[in-house]
Amino acid sequence: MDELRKKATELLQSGDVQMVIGYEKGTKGPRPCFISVPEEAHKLIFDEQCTGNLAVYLTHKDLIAGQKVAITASYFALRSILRLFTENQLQADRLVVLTVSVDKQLIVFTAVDDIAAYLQSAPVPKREDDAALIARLEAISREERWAFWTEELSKCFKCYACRAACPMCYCNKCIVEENRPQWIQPWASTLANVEWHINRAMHMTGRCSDCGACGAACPLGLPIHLLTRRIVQEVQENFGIGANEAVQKDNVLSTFKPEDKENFIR
Amino acid sequence: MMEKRYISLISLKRWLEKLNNDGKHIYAPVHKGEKIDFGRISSTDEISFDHVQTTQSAKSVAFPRTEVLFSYEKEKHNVRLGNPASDSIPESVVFGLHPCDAAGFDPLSAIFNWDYKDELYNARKEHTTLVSISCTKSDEYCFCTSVNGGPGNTTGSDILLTPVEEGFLAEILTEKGETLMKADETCFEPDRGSVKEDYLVKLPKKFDLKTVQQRLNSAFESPVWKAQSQRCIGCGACAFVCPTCACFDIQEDAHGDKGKRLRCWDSCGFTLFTQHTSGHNPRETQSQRWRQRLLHKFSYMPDRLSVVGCTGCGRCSRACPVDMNLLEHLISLNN
Amino acid sequence: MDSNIYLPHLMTIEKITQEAPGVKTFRLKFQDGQTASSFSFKAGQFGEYSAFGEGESTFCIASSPTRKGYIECTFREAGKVTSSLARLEEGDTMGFRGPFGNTFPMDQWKGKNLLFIAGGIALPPMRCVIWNSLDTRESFKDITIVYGARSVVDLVYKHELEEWNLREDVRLVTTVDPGGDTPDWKGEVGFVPSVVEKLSPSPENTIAIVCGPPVMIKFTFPVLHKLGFAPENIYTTLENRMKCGVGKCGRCNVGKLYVCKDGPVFTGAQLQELPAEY
Amino acid sequence: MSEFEPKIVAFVCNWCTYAGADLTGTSRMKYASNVKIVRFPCTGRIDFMLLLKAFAEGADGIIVSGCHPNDCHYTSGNFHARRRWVVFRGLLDFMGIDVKRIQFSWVSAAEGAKWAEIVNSTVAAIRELGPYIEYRKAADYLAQQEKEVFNG
Repeated sequence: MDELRKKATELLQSGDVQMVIGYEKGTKGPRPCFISVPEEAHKLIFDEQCTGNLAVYLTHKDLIAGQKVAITASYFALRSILRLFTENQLQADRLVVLTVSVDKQLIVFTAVDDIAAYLQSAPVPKREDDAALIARLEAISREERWAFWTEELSKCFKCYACRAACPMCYCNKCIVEENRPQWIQPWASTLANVEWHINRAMHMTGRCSDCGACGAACPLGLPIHLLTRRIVQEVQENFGIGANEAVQKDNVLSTFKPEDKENFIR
Repeated sequence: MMEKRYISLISLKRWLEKLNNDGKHIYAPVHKGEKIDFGRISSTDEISFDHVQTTQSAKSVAFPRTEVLFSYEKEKHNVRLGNPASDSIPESVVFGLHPCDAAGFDPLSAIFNWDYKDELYNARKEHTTLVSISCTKSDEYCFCTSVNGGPGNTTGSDILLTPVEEGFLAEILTEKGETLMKADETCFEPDRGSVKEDYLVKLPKKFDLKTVQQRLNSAFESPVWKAQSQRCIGCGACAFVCPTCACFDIQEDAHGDKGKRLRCWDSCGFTLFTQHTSGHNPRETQSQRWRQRLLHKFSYMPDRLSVVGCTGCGRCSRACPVDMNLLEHLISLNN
Repeated sequence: MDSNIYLPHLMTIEKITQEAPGVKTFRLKFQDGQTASSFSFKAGQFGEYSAFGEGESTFCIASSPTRKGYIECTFREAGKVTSSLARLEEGDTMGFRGPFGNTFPMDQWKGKNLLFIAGGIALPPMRCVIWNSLDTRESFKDITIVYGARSVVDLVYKHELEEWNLREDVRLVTTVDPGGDTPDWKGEVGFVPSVVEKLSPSPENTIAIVCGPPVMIKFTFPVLHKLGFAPENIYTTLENRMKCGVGKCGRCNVGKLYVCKDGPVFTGAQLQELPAEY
Repeated sequence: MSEFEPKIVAFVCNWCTYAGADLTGTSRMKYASNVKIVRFPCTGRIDFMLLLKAFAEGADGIIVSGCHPNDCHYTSGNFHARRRWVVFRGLLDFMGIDVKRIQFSWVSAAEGAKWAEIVNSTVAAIRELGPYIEYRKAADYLAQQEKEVFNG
């Protein structure tokens, strides 16, 4: 942590970056913070609790305002950053990416490729609760799964915290706000909510870092991140493309292989 | 009107069962996954008594998240309209809400009635009786005492229960409350003379409301908004869990020649909330929208409607995915 | 529900006029006889117009309260609702809620000169006031209308512009943006603020009424100040986004004022006091 | 009670399956009349939302059909569509939406008989599964309002 603060101070002092996006101590856990003077770099923290995906701020135009910034990125945030590079949303010369490895080493990435290499070598943080819930859902009948999801999603009141917390949801106008035609009913009720979450998940195909920020952001505690996680699994199982690979490639759904699976097509 | 009674926990449950059997819809805090939230109960065993705060407020009993304003049917050149009937609204009891939630109906009613009367809201409100429970605990997000409220505040409640020893001190505050009590008055015993204040949580004031309001009156151009809102990601969680937020959208659910016009919750924090068709947006940035949220509650509403748009329930801060702690911001405005 | 404020009046579209590309005027009649006879409004007020199946859109009432028995609205096809309204035909039914909002204080303007300045699709809200003042012509002194649009074809109410042009008791100046003129264009070429500056109307005993897109307002106000118009003698209508029209949905406020309740008519003096949320 | 007649919506591409369905008709082959065909330029254009909308508006079953691999009029539209369906099916199944009610197929312009067979077997399968009330129930927010007043 000291190393991180030292690096942040250095970056700000030298004028190399104008802002550091990191975590500070919040009310109950860490929360995002934005440091623009070296004197405040001591606020920075970075530990296992820092799971929110800070990459979401990199596309906030009012916040970034053309500045060169540094970001302290968790494992999953690194994936999102790679994806944002792939989608031409970031400029390598305007961004310094930092992380702290599991053995508490500060890592400063100098090239986008280094991030990719790091992701390959570093262990993927485990999310055992999610894996257990997915396994439970897979074990029950289809009717029970429908009952589970309609019960959960009936609660959704469409605050769109899931969308707001996602680094990939940087569209100026979301599909749910499109009203000609009105694809997705914008009010909150079970089917309208189901449609919204299917759309959200589908639009994440091959782009999702599997960080779980959508589910963590949900004020009602709905396990909606399992939907995107399931998509990550589908992409891996059917096309053999893992999440680290997918974020670096052309979109999974805009590409194909002639030999893609089609055992369900007659 | 004010009458004090005592009710034991067993009698309380019996009374609620009676209300339930009478056909009233009873909503109370229940466990929903890992969260506690209001839900319609069929048995008193479902009720949670030991939480600090439900995730959502009780406002949806009078201002549901999705509501039919009217229905229409087109036939060639003509249109037939269908007005929602007020007799379709069930008699409801919200049980176990806290004083901050009951107080929240004051600002809501003010918004829906300050000029034009919103009969849809009023009808639902009229069909609802509020049986609140005073607070015996609080958490770091609570600040009712700083916004004219308190853990045993009676504002808005029809009956206020305060946990004392094995039962509750029952303050019957309105005619509605009295009618509800009389559904089975045998459940209620004479007041045992418990001193209410002894049982309430102690919640010191965190800031001075007057000072904050005065600061806000001249703070429109202040750089504080930009600094405070950096973290905000622009979702609607704070608005949707808030007991007083009443912003809404009007939408159309059309199926061929038939359809309904709906009112649904909206939030001043959303980018597109104020955006014109031309693309021009009077509140273009998140800092402008954050400012609107605070000023609306703490400056515009007191000014225009003579009521503060915040009851200190702390839900917005608990619900915020990025820990935009309202109390913290108010304290910093105070200082 | 006895008095559902969200329930529109049913209106029959009596007449449709194509004003300019994408711009139409509807003449509307109340289907309910009782509402038709009890309905009244004043210049400056607006309504919520329904296309059933699509939603509501906000426009000022474009006809004058002096013309009884109908109301008119003029709109440009822009979003979901206006596009669907544009598909309606004469004889079809649409909805109307209103009148909402405050009014131009025309009683206070008696005996004064009126200077109307409008740009593009903002002539309709002003047309209501213009006809109102022309129909009670003796109450006012000089009436001047400056109207500009992007191009000749975009000018709305072309027939009425001709009519006003022929009237002795109205001074009409029309202008189009540079490049928007045609070989036989006889009006001015230039942006509205500069045309006003060139025209240099006297502020003496004069009320200026300005309606237009935000950018036109932004540049016209300083010109009027320079010419010596006091802010309290300048009027405009604000057009913030609205849904309910009745001061509840939370969209249209500018500071603590609701455009739908305290507006849409504001004076320049009021705008100076208000934060720039429009 | 009258027997349940499944409502089937078929989303088909213009170049292969639509022509194939045409051939079924011109060859006077008899097949179930439960299908409403919606024609698209290409299977690549068939947005997954259309399938969900069909269910919400009353379809009991859905057929999605287009050109065989390598026969796409636009070279690769069907390959792209296939990928989308793989992911979509997986997600739907995980959410408990009945993927047995969606039949994907490749039917060329020459396969009139195959089209008849696809329709007949789909109708039979859906008849077996019954009406998709479960899904439509979720669409009725008025019926749910009671429950949802405090879900929302």
